[in-house]
Amino acid sequence: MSTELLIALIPALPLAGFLFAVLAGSRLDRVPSHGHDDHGDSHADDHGGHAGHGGDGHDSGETDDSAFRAVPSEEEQALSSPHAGHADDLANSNGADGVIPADMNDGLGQAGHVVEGGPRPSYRSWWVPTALVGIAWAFSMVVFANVVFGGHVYHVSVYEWIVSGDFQIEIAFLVDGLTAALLLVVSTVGLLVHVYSIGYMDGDRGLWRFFAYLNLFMFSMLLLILGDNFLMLYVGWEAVGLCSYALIGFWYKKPSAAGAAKKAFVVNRVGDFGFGLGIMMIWTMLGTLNFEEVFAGIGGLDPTAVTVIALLLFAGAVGKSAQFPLHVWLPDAMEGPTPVSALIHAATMVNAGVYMVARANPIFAESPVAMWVVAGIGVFTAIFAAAIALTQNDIKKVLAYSTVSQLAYMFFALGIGAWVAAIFHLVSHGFFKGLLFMGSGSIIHGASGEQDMRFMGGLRDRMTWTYRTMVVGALALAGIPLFAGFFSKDEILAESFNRGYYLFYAVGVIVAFMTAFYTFRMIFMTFHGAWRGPRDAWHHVHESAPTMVWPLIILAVPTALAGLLLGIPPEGGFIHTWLEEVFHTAEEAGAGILSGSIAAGEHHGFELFGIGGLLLVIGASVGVAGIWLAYRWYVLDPEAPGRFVVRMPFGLGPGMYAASLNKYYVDDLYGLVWARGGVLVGNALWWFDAKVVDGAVNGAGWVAQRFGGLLRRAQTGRVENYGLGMAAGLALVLIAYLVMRP
Amino acid sequence: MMVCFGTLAGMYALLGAPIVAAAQVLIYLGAISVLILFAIMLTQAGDANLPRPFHPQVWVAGLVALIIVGLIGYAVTQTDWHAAVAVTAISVETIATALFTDYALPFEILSLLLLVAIIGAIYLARRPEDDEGAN
Amino acid sequence: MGLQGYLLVSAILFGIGAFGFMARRNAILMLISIELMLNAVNLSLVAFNAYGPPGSPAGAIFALLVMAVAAAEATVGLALVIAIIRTRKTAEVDQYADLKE
Amino acid sequence: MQLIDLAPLLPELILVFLVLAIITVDLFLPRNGKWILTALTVSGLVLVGAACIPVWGVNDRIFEGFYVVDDLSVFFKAATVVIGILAALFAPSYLAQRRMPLGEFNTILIFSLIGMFVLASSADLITLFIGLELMVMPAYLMTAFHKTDRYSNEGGLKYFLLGSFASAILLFGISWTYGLTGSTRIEGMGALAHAAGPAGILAIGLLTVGATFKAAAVPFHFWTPDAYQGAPTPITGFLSVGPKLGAFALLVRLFAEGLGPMSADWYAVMAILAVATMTGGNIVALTQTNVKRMLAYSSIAHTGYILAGLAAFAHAVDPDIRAQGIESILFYVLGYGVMNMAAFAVVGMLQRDPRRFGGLGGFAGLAGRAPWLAAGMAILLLSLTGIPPTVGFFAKLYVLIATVDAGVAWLAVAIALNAALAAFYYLRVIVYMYMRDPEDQPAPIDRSPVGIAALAISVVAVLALGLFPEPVLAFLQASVASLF
Amino acid sequence: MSDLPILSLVVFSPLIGVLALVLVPRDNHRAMRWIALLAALASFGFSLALLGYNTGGAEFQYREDLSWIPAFGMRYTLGVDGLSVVLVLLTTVLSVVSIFYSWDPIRVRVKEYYAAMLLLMVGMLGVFVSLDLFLFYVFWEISLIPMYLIIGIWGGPRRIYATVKFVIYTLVGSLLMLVAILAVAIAHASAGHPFTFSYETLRGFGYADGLQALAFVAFFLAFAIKVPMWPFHTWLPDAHVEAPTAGSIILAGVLLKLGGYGFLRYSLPLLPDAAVSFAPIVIALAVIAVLYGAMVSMVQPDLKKLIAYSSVSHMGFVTLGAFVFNVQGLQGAIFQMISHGITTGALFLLVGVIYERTHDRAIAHMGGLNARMPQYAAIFGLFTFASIGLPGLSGFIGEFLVLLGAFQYSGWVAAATMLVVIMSAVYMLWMFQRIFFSVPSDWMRRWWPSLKDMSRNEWLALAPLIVLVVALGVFPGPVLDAISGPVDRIIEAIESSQGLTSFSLPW
Repeated sequence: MSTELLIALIPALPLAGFLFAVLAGSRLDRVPSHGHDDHGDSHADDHGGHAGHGGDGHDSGETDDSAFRAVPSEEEQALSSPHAGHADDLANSNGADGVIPADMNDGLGQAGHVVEGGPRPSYRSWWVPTALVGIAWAFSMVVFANVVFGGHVYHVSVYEWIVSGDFQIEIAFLVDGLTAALLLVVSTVGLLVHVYSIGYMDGDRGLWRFFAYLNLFMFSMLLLILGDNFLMLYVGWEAVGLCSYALIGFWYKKPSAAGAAKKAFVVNRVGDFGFGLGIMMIWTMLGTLNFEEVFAGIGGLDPTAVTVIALLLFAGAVGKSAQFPLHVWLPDAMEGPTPVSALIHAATMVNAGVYMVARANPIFAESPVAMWVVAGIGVFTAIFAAAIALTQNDIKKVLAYSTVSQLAYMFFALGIGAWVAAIFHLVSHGFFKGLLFMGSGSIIHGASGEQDMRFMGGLRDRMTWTYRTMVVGALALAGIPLFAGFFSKDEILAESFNRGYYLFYAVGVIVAFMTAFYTFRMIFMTFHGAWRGPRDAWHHVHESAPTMVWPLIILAVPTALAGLLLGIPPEGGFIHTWLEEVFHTAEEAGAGILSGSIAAGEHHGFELFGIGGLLLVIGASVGVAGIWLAYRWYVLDPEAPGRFVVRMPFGLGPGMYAASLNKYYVDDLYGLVWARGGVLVGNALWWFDAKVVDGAVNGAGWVAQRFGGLLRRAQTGRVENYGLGMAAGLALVLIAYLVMRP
Repeated sequence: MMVCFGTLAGMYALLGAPIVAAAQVLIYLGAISVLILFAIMLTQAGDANLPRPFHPQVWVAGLVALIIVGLIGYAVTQTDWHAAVAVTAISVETIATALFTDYALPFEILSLLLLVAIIGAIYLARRPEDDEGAN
Repeated sequence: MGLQGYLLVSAILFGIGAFGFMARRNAILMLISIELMLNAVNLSLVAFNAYGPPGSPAGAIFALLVMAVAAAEATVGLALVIAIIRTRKTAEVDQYADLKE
Repeated sequence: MQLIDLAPLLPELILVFLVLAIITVDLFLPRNGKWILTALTVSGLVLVGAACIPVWGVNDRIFEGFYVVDDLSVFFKAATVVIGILAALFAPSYLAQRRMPLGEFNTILIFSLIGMFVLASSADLITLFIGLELMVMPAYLMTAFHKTDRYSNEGGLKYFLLGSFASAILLFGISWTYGLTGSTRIEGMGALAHAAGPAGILAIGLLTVGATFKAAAVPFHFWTPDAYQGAPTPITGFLSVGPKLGAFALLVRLFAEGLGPMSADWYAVMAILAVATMTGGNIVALTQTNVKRMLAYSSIAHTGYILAGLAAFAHAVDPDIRAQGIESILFYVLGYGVMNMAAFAVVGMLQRDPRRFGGLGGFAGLAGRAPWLAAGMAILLLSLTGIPPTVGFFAKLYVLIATVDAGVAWLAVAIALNAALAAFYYLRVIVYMYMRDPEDQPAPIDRSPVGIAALAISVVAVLALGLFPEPVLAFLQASVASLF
Repeated sequence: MSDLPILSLVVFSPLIGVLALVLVPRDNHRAMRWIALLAALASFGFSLALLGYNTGGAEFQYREDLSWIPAFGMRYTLGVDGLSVVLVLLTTVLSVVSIFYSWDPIRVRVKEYYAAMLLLMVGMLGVFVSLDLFLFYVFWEISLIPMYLIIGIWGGPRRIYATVKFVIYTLVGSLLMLVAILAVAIAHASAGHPFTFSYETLRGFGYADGLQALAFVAFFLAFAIKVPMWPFHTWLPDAHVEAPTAGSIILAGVLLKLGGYGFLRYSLPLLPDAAVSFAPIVIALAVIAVLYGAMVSMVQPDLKKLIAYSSVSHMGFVTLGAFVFNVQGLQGAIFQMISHGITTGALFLLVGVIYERTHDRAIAHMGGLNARMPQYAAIFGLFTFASIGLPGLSGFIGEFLVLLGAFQYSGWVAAATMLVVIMSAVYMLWMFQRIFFSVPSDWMRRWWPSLKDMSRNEWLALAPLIVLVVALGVFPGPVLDAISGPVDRIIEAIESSQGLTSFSLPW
């Protein structure tokens, strides 16, 4: 089989899996059915089976129809006790009293819990989709090898998609080093998440649905990274958004999940607004959307136009990669099942923004302004999100803000022209963040659905493998030497230093410290200490199924080793050789613009005992310091954080803590301005429509009627009046004739 | 009314149309006036209290009528009629000849008009209960 | 008193007829007003004929025919009045206002 | 005077004999044999129609120029015959149920038709006037035909009084015309243009008022709703059409033929009258809840559309376009005649109780009670609205073409807007028929076979003429050509 | 086969169905349904022959030409180009779907109902294939009355208000258009040509500027009301809310397209100078329509009303695309018409599905339906996303092309219009969330036991739309090919025009 065919098959296989799951999935899953007639009895079972589980379910169970709820009330969510949520959560069940047959337990908000006492369900729908993704992974590896080791660049043309005058778009694939790097992450993490989900989603009636979405996501994501032109990128971009929507809202009975899904999609659309315009502008100015042709022609454009294009494209990236100010959707997206968080919201989809900017590097490189914006947004978001992550109690939210922060790191790298470093970090982050999310899923699963770290603790003893792999991931994230994250992050920091962005460098270092701190805060709060949750829940705590643990172990390997394999020596590692071609022109073009120091001809190659080495040491030590602080505060002296907050100068502590806990109120602001404002404007326009626009229409009729009524009054029924009227008419006509006489 | 019709007859005679004058006397003074008097008597038999003769709109009516007369009068006076100075008398003979030769058709049609007027008047004026017998 | 004089008389007659039509309440008097207007026409016709080109009796004959038409009108009108009086018991037109808006 | 001279008069002569025959036969018929009168009338009228055929193309002036038998007159006559036949078919059942004599009705009807014939063929103002009187006098009588009914009486008297008033005005205009031109010939009227002074223009004014009164133009329309509502319903159908046809024959003869050369003088007034008429009729019709009265107002509106055709004639210079104006009038009158008579007939079929004058409620749920009748009525209403493919649409189209072609597009726009306005009240009847439930005690429906058959013929004609007007158009254009 | 009058067969086979319906006894509903369906299917079958349309030629194909009313040069001229072909196919497909779907919901006055549906088909198809302006107008009006009856008889509680408004509103526009048609034909004739309403003859004629401006306004009004364009759209929500399901499908799916078709077939090629000069104002209105429709959609409490306002928004794209005068805009406009027909038709059908079960459409009453009707939810979701314009589904192609076209006209216009990308996601997803997600509302629970997922018939009715919405999204090629010829012709006409030269408009 030729490699071209393999490339074409890579996205096709998950698509086939999707179709298979949609068409046959529901028939393959045998779930004990509760007939409509006996719903009363079975309902009691159902209720009992669910009591005590449930996700965060902080949102009250009532359906919110009357008020716009684009943004679930975060404040409420944060402040309410998780245990209150437990009671509310099963509003599903409460609401079902006697009326709703309990014949479906999908969408209830938490997976992994089978109706007790009923016949054991059997699921077979995961088989084919997972196998197909497996094959696709194998193909990807072949392609990857061909590209990385064989140095090939593949163009695969499938068919002409849209031909409208000069606007001609082909469905075509491009595989170069950059794509290959993403292919590696996407297909590997994708496959592992599939396997992981078999265990994680076991017992959920919507299993086939879940796998259908996952496969569709794989298809879309592969399309996104394989596409040969901007429009295909956009197509994949939107399609992953759809899948993200479907998967975040997978447990649709939770209003919070449904709201989060919509929020994710809508916020992404805000970014797409810019992205789409950017694409149109590219085509309007260059007449093509093909990557190579665009990059070849971009230099000939007016610099302002290039800047506008770049900024518009970047708007899309900001949305997709959850950068400030469009970061608000990602933490909420944690309402989805954890494998989804691992796959989409950590390892793959959110990287699309980084990928896109990297892919469009010749455009960005032409525009210093755009580069500054990218870097600025990146640096700001990095510290902003990290600061929020410090105080979050929900384990998944910690990871979500961490993801935002790490993605921001990548943008920061892109913005300063450190393309390779950004992609390097993308790859390593894909692995370790996937691992961390899957691990957190394992924790949640083991802890009967608990997500609040304040009610965890001591899991180390009962979930050994989860603990071990999580620590590996955490070390990587914290940037401890030898783990993947260390190399990629330090490369970014080193590049920023080398290129003279000292302020950025300083911020990066602080963020690295914060990252290490909150990562290990998470580890210590969950695995160490004593169990702080409900006593009976402790009895349920157990190590997860092998299908869940094995992907963790497998992922731990690249997490531990990828940095060594790809990143040594720093700035000259293996990954540089793949990506050199892709970024070659940008390096050239960008050199003069971006960095005075490089333009001055200074060499900043890596020297172990020079500046480079120093930077390495600094990077490593802030990581260690962060871990140490976390250890001190959360293991040795749990009262310390509280004291610290109180002792902050000027009494800022509690305020800052509250602001961080509440994500600096950005969500609330958006909820107020956009959601409420939108409804307000909508209602105002509707009023205008009904009263003014339609009022004019009905008013015309009314006037005619009124006028008719007036004339009608002349019809008195009296001959003498009629005679008078006629005579008057006669007089008028005669006058008219005399007046108009020629 | 009678006076008015009579005066008109005189004017027709002055204008050299004696036959018209004669017809005026015959038709208006004779037939129509009698008919109308008859009708008035017939209709007002039971009406003891004499109602107001005019409508409240009489002033407006007067104004409109004045305007019309004014307009017509204006036209009459402002127009050069190319009129002969003297009155051409028309003999009865001329009229008779014309009426039965050139004007035969209008004359015939007029007879139809009178016929339908009579038929209709009979139908309408007949008491409803008589219709049963007539049919 | 030339042609214009006759015509003025005719016009005034016409106006009186029109005024009567508009102002009288009795159906029969309205009918008479119409007859008056027709007479005005006749007067103008005969006057035109008299002062017009000699030899043509058209106006006079027309006047004669109009008289006949007037007679027919009177017949029909009176019949109508009689018919309506049967159902309404009055000849006053302002009482006939069942048909109106 | 030779007998041979009477050949072009064949249709008129047959009519006269027909009327005599009816009077005579009526005397000898038993009460249950009155249907023979209808049969006699209809067959006689068919004969008259047939007699029109040899007269086609004669184009002769007879009776010393008093009478013209041109193709235009033949067209009017043919249309008159059609209307007469429909009237004779629609009325009997209605009249019989209310104990009105069929003999007198048919007699008076035919007299009126004779009047219209004369009007159509007049070449002289004298004939014209007498023909007009012969047409409207029976119309007064017919309005009051239901003599025991107070509404019928009242309508008749009002019609008569106002009609006579207008006749006097018209006659005054005629007399001045005579005075100014020295002749009573219609073709000589153009000489009015040479009148030195305002008298000429005033004569035209008087003629305008007298003639437009007969056509029920605003503001001379006051008689229309009352007379139409008062008259027995099938007769209203005839009244709304027959005298209107006559009135337009009058207008065509007077204004197109007689005053055609000085059309610039009267164009503006005619156009204003047209717009006032269509708008006034429509907006008052909007407020009506009584179908009969609504149709009365709508007939005023239609008069406005037809007057627009006359205005188009007046405004145009090119003879072809002028002809188009007249053609549009003729087509409209014919098409309107068929559809409006049939519509009134349906109203008549619905109300047995004379006190309930075709209120909208009577139409409620008709589609369920009598689907075919409702469907027929719906088509008629659509035709009145001017929705294709009906004759009403094509008629309106013709007027629009004439106006646009004549360069008075603003008039066309006024027509278009008015037609949309009119849709509101026409469609309201359809709403009642199709979208409302019947009343508790709906009026019984008169299903006399003669009436139904006539209705069916009308509906088919409405559709057929709408889809394939070509044969009539050819006829029409030829007949108008005789005018120029 | 070439001698077969395909277009006449397509247009008039429903009419044969009407005649057959007349003969069926009043209570034999089954037979009526079959007759109606077969007649529609026959028309659809004949329309499939149009797939043989030669996309290479921009000229009209499958022509039929008969003399009709020679006195005014009116002819029975039929013919199709690619634009017509795609719309004819859309019409026949949607008609079959809606007639099929009416099987269960329509139980009263079945005969009249199907007769009206079939007549409606005749009118709509006739509009798309007429090449004679007069014939076009006749069909245009014919399509009005059946819809009037369908809404008025089988509609909701305020049906009469809605249907009267619909008809009067439409008539105002169309009658003015009739005047414009006459004006155009007469202007052509008075230049010494024979009197004709033939589209092909009138198309290339250079009309005087004043006439063009006035005629353009008249045409525009008729089409803008039909499309409907802001601010002439207020009949649409009312009509949709009250119409029966099948009526809504046709109304949204096809009737609105008559307006768009009118712009492309008549406004632009016939009156290019005026079109060029008026374009800015039309574009401004279109942008307002797009945004305004979306904003108002957002707050609608009634499902159908929401979709109706979203139609205003989506059809704004059509107008926008038509008046930016470039290939992408025009093709996008046409594609958007097709796509909107399928998507919105399907959405209305889906609303009908739930309405049949609960007799309610208030969004506030719903909730949690996904648990009870997962298939329904899935299909609803599919069309929701198609409506949002998700790539891979048909909605994307049209919107993107229009935006692309608009961008070439002005980046600001495109940017303003593009805002709807966000808004449509907000209102559609919010609606979707409120209907399907969360737990069932109290109100919904009342119906819960009787709620059944989609029936076989409902699936069958939707199946073609599902296939089309995906197929057109993935393989838009055939449609784009078919419309490229006509679009090029329009562009040619526009490009050779200088706009109105004798006077300038205030913008």
